[in-house]
Amino acid sequence: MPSGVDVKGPKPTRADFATDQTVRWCPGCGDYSILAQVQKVMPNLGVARENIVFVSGIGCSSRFPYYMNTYGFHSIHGRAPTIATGIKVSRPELSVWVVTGDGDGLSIGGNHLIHAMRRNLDIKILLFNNRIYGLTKGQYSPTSEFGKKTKSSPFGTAEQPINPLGVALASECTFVARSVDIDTQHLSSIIERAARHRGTAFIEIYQNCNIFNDGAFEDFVAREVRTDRMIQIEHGKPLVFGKERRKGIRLRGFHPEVVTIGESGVSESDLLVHDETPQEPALAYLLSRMSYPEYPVPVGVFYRADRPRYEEIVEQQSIQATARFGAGSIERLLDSGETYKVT
Amino acid sequence: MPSGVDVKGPKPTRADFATDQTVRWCPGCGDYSILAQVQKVMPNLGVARENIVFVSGIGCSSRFPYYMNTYGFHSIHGRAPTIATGIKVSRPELSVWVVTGDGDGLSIGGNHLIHAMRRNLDIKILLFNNRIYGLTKGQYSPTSEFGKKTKSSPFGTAEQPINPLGVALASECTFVARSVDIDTQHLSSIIERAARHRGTAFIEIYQNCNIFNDGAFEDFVAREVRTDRMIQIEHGKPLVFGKERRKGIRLRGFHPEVVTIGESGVSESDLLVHDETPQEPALAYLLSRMSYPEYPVPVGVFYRADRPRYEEIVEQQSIQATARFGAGSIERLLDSGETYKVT
Amino acid sequence: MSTETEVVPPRAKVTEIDTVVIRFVGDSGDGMQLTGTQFADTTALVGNDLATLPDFPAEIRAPAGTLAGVSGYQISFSSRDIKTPGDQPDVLVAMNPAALKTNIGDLEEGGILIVDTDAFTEGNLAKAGCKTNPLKDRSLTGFRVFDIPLTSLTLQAVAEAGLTGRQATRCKNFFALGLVFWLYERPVDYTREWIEKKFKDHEQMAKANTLALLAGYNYADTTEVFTNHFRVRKAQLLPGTYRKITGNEATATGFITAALLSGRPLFYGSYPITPASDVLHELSRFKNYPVKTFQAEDEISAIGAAIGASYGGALGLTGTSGPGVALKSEAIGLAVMTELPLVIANIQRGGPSTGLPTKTEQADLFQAVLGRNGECPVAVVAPATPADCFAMAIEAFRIATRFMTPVFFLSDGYLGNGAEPWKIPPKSELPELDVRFRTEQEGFQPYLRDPKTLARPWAVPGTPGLEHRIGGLEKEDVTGNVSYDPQNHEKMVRLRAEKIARIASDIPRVEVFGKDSGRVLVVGWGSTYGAITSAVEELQEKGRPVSSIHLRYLNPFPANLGDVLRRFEKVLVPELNLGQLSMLIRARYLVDAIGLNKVQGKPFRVSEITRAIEELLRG
Amino acid sequence: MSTETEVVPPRAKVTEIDTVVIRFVGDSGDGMQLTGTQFADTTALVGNDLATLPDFPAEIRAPAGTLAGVSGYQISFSSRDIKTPGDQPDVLVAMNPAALKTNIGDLEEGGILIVDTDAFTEGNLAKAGCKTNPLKDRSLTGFRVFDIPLTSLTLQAVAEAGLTGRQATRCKNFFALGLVFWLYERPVDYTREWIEKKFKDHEQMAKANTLALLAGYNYADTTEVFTNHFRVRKAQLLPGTYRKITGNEATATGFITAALLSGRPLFYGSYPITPASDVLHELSRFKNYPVKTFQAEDEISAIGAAIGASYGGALGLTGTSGPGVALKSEAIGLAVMTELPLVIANIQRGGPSTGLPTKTEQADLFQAVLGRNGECPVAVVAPATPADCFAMAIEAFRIATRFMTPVFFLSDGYLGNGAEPWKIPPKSELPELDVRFRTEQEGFQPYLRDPKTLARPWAVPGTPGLEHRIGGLEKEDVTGNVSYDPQNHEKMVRLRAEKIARIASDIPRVEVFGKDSGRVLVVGWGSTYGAITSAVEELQEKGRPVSSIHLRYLNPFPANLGDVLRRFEKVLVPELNLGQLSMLIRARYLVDAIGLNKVQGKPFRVSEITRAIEELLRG
Ligand SMILES: Cc1ncc(C[n+]2csc(CCOP(=O)(O)OP(=O)(O)O)c2C)c(N)n1
Ligand SMILES: Cc1ncc(C[n+]2csc(CCOP(=O)(O)OP(=O)(O)O)c2C)c(N)n1
Ligand code: SF4
Ligand code: SF4
Ligand SMILES: [Mg+2]
Ligand SMILES: [Mg+2]
Repeated sequence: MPSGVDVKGPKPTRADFATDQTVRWCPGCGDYSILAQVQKVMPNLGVARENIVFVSGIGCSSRFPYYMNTYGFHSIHGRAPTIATGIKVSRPELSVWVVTGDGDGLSIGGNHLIHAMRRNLDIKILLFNNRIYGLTKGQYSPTSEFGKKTKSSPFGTAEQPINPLGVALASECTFVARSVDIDTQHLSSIIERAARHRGTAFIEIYQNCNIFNDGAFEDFVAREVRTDRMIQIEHGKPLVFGKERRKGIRLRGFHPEVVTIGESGVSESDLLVHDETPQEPALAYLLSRMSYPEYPVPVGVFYRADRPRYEEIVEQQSIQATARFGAGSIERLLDSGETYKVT
Repeated sequence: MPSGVDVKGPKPTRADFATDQTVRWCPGCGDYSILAQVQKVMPNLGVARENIVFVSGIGCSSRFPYYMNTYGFHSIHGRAPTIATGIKVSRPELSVWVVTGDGDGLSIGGNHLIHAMRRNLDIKILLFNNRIYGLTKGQYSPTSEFGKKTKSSPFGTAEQPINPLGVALASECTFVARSVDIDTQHLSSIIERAARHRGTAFIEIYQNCNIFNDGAFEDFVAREVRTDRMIQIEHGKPLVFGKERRKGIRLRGFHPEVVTIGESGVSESDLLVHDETPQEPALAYLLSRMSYPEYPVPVGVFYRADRPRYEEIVEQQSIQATARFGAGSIERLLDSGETYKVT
Repeated sequence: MSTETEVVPPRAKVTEIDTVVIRFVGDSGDGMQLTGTQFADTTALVGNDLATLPDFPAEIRAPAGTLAGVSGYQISFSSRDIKTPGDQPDVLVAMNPAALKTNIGDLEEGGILIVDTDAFTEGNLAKAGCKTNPLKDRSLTGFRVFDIPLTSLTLQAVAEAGLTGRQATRCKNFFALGLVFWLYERPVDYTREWIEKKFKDHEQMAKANTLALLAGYNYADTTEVFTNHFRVRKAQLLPGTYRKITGNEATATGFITAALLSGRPLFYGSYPITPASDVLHELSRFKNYPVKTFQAEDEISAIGAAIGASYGGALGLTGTSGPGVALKSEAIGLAVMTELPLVIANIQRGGPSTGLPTKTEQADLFQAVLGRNGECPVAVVAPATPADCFAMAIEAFRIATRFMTPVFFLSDGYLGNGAEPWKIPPKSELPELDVRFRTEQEGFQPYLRDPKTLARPWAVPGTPGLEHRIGGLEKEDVTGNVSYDPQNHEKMVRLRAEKIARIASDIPRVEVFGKDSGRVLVVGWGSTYGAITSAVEELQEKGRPVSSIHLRYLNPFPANLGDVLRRFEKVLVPELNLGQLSMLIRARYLVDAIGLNKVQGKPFRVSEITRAIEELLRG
Repeated sequence: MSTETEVVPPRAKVTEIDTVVIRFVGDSGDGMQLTGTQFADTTALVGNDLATLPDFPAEIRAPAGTLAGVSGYQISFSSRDIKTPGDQPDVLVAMNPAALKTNIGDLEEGGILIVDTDAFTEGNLAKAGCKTNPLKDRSLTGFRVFDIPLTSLTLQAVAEAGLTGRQATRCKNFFALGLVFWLYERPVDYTREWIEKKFKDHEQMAKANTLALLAGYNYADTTEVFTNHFRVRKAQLLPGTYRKITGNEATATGFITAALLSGRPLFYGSYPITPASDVLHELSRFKNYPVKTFQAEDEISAIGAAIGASYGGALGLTGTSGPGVALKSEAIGLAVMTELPLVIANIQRGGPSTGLPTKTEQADLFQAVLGRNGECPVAVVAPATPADCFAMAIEAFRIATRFMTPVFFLSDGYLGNGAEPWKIPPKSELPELDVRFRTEQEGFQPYLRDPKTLARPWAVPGTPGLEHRIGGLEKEDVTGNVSYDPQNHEKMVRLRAEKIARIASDIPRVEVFGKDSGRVLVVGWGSTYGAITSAVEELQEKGRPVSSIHLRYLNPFPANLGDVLRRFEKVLVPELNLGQLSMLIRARYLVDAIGLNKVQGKPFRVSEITRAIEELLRG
């Protein structure tokens, strides 16, 4: 059961999760669609609104909490995971969500993201990756393509972009997924799975910034080409894609290759079968490196594991210590140590 | 040729690289051995002392620059990669080294490390991993084992340690290696290879802190057991280890397994062959996840790639822009934009 | 490039005026910043003095038609010397109801109001929260209202370019610009050329925008909507070559000039943040100059890299706004301890915390002077006008390299985005930046000081024989080795303080604007210069016993500041904060400085200052 | 646990004295901190008043025998009420030449010097940079030197325990301790028990250390090295239960007490840093209390988590030292804007930058009061003595929760590590911490303020119907919605300032120590309390017209501070910085406060303050 579940009361509706604040993203921004999916998923979770907290940093994406009729904290640039940590550790029963951007989460806030994930706090992290700094009007971000020309890189960037999923895996994250703003069904299902995961869930969401980086993902997310250029990975199923579902991914040593079922003797049984929960996330790592145009772009849950959660261990330690030493009191506290009386 | 190479003058000796400062590490600290190896390698590189800069953060390990008779900058906690970046970008001809600890480099400084690596600046990063905070007297670090009891975790930690090599790989680092303080020969050879690599080189060095975390690596680095519990990986060679070199690593799907050559029909040709320079670092990733006691602990160069360096691209852009627009001058600068005359 | 333009003599009745203040307001998508900038550029070229005040919304593009989405650009231009963008507009061009609603309160009684009637739809009125249509409810009776269907006129005008309806609609700002060009006798040539260059790969767009511009101009010229138009003569500017420049442009230009003057390359480490990002954008274009820009992963990395670059012998520069400075404060301490030249540019914005990111404020002075752990003195300079950013940027590096110290450069959103004509100085008038590295091995000690400035030598890697180590631990006097000695610590703390104090003898004394003594002295710093000086000038003309000084050096203060302060009965310190300079002055000179404080994310109006002075004179 | 001990009546000649100052010095490996602590613990138990001053080297364990490796522990104990660890030791116990060399300068003329002659080898003399052997070169003639072969005596004594030579040698600090116990008539029982507990899993070690301790004691008792020994009678302490406590322990205890008093759990977010780490170590032990500690990845995360915890309804606390505060300053701004209760404990150390990490200083006052971007007021309190850390820690949370504001708690290395007897307050004397969450939905507004304190409601997640959003952008008055309105911004900036100002009416007025008016008023804050009060007391006893006040509240100042200041002719402000409180006082009250400033990483000596006062009285 996800944190914060409260089964009393009538089931809320999607509208219950909308606030009275005017949404202030640019018309056409991918953020709208993500907001809609989150609002749609919320009622399914059985968590009362008052037990949900959305925490964000700074960026267009980070305005998200204003539009959710839950508790919300629009904090400072890059620091949302730290605030979420404090909330979750001190109030483990709450359902805590972090909304961040590629700049907020991977540039200034990269370190907090990493450490929050390795602690496996039961928080849900939605990273809106538009491969640009939206709010500050169009500088490159750590996920911008190499050589990209932006306001701050008129001659092209000189940096290798970072792969958010790779970072999540290196951070021992226990739920690592990717989806796309406009694939609403896929997105909502992944969000819901993340919500139900117990531990840190990380979702990279490709999000179009139609003002400063329009069409960043168009090459493969456009409706016409999507089925041929993206692949939905599913636990226990072979990696099949394509309009007629005749294409697939086969492994050659460590090297994935695109094959066509029925050609050169390839059958479905030759294909790589996705496993979300292997002992080590090597497969997830490999999938995370696949990119267009060499490969179809994978979306779905790359990796998932069950590991004790930070806040839970901390709680257990308190319970055990209390059982062992008895509950503390002011008198005990003040009189601890070597005391002596003066009369 | 490594940066800063200057072939004039007589070849310096190891002693030329020692300063007059008393080394102030605890007697028996692993840092001594690393210092000795670095001082030993330096003369081989053909780089004049004045063209070398050691930059560090804060920690026991970060005192390193004081003991190198080169230029040195003992900066602030976690920020060495940023200072090194400024030096390297503005002075690409210098040989720039970063010395950091597991706290300095992976806790407070984790983000800078990541971004420096993905930029592939031609800097060499030595991370002294003693799995503890030495200088502040014994708190746990991001590499401390789960459940470890320290001054700040009297009931045991609640966090999954982070794998430095995993972080380096996720950061698209172009040279990822590991060695051990007391294996002086291996260490010096890896340091030298790092020095000769063109691009960011990252070496995790297991280092014993005999005061606050004595014997952290003893289980597998102790001289008696080392050959059985560690494995030196070498490019193009099968993964063999053990006193009689009869053990090896074989792959089962994505799962490495320890096998004995000659038993159950296993021959050397069944073993995994190390490749430092594959297209994608999936093998390196897999090796980086192997740990004692399930596996022998790998040391050596895990991954290596050749990619343009940040400072080099920046230089190129300047050269190209100058070729295209002509060199700037004060007059041109001030008169750029729309000017008009008032008489 | 220099352009010579000629005003087409128009036919309608002409009224001469000295000074006009126009404000363009519309949706963020309406191109108001562009319209304002074009108007300003042309106005500069025709030879007026001018000052501008862009006003950005906090959102990139808040939903069309909402109050939050209103973007504005105010320009004041004149045949006389002017120092502010004007207290209140004489002319308001409002592209929709939201823009009208949020700005009408500022328009002068009897001012000209130009509105796009097409935008006053029920939907837009609702989005702006208007219960009734202001064009019809008689609420605008105090103004000269020109209600023009700008959108439909534009659509007609650009029809032949064959754009989509949406694209065509977006040309309406050029139509409005054409109108206003006619109204103030400005030529359209410069903007035409600009359009052609800008849209050289979008022929249709170029054509449509040009059509709209001309249509606007001709509409005004041929219809009888406007019965007269206005002439603002050329200003009596000092002879020379001029350029309209914003503060952020001047800042970037100044820093590059410092590099060229000193022969040391500029290294700019920065992380984007409003309103400082434009400095990064600007500097990153100058690749054919000795300039390298580094967009860091955060502000700490940005300053760390700048310190590294300084250490390597470059002019290390880092730029940001207040929250970024907060993050840099630990590293500034490192630069203080290692005594490296470093400039920290803070383009201040409204605080605290994220505050009002797109608005101006002067509330980071304490942070600059006192905001670090330990005794951690740095020099602080602040430009007074957009063009002054150029001079003070150079000055910042002059001090940094001469004294081997970090220097704060305190600009703000108003200076950074505001523009004015800048008289380009001939190279011969630029200061000298005599920067030398130590190379002699003989007698080298990393912390051996210049007896006059107390600067330590700049000994950069690559210099044989000068290998040495520096860092953030306390340094031993002269040798620079780590030292925990108590007496040495006290000595070094005092030496670092003394070094900064000595800068006072290397900077100009403050000059009093007006009489040398009297009833009231107004003391300003930074971007309030224009408003303060205009106010004081106005009152001086009326014979009031008021003078002013403007501090461009905040730490140390100019050597004669105390003397000057004591020659006046009362001291008034107008600041866009709750009294930060006031406090520093009170503490230092025990003078009862009185604050005039405004914290609204907006610059002072001249009238606010005159009123306060009058009150003090009365009281 | 409470221990009753009895002094064994010794036979040698006894001299009665009031106050003794002993300093133990040796290598970092020699266990000097332990020796000192044991001596202090026993001294507390026998009923003396005491004050201690540990002095750590910067290195963990610098090479044995070097000057850099010297570690010291000074303790002053008395039959009277004492407030400082003493200006100069009467007794110096030096375990090696390096320790002797770095400390002999402080020993009183005619003081007792105990040295381990075995450590004065040529090697050690060389490491200490001694050209000649001080034991032989007559440089120690002014002192009563007891040169004892401590090492060899220890080795003999512990032989039967069967340790290795190296292990055995390490027992010599207990031998020395035994000696000094005898010299000052202290019982060995407490330390014996301690050894047994500490080494309960190392029987050999327990035995050896006990043997060494007793051997030292007996050596003094039976040989005739010491012809007499000294008696320091019990101090006339107020009746009650006491505990020897260090400042950092008292700090931790105070914060936990605040949690228990308020019924809200304590959340401590911190990143290790000297000298604050002990607060983390201490708090992390109290798992059976409502206390959670979080060792964060850096200081920013530490404060972020503390803010999150506050938001969630816990007592959010973050602790660090100056460089860490620098990193936290952006987030402190967020807490100011979101008006959450938060305590930031700064255990100050020598700066700037990394500075002198193991030394004490008071140079972060500016940083606490003024060191942020924007107008960003917070409350600031500072404990005056190690035990006072307890009271002020509670006070910090009382203010934070009552006014919904961040509060700085400014301790320092000297307070944190120093110890004194603490009279444990009965529960009934503890303040009330009446902390309430908002739960009523009716009329709830996130920024609707308490009319008296101006605090906004604390409405925590989990409360149905109070869902709301907060953040770092400027808030609309009452609703807390984002607002860019100029007037609202000014209003909020002033409201936040006013809220902090109002704390003045909720804290005690300053009390003057001595006459209410006069020639000189000495104004102190923080850890200088002991030295200042001792100095003023001394001079008052001599009839000098001097009084003092000690500020435990630095922002806002107590309401009557201005009045008090103005009743004295001169104001002297001793501080371990270059004059930070001075400046704040000068600016606020326009009083010509004169600084007495020491920046040596060490506390004031009483004599330094008396001298300065005498001078002022003369001048
Ligand atoms: C300390 C600090 N530095 C910089 C900024 C300016 N800033 C705000 S959002 C942002 C980046 C936004 O990019 P991203 O996280 O990708 O979010 P997006 O707007 O694209 O959704 C920056 C640099 C800030 N608010 N605070
Ligand atoms: C901003 C800041 N925070 C904290 C510290 C305290 N500090 C110094 S070194 C260190 C950690 C050292 O650990 P590591 O990097 O592993 O180095 P080691 O001493 O183990 O070699 C810490 C927390 C500091 N100096 N500065
Ligand atoms: S700038 Fe981009 S990311 Fe931001 S709201 Fe607009 S479209 Fe969305
Ligand atoms: S504390 Fe540990 S890491 Fe530091 S110098 Fe001593 S042994 Fe080495
Ligand atoms: Mg983005
Ligand atoms: Mg370490």
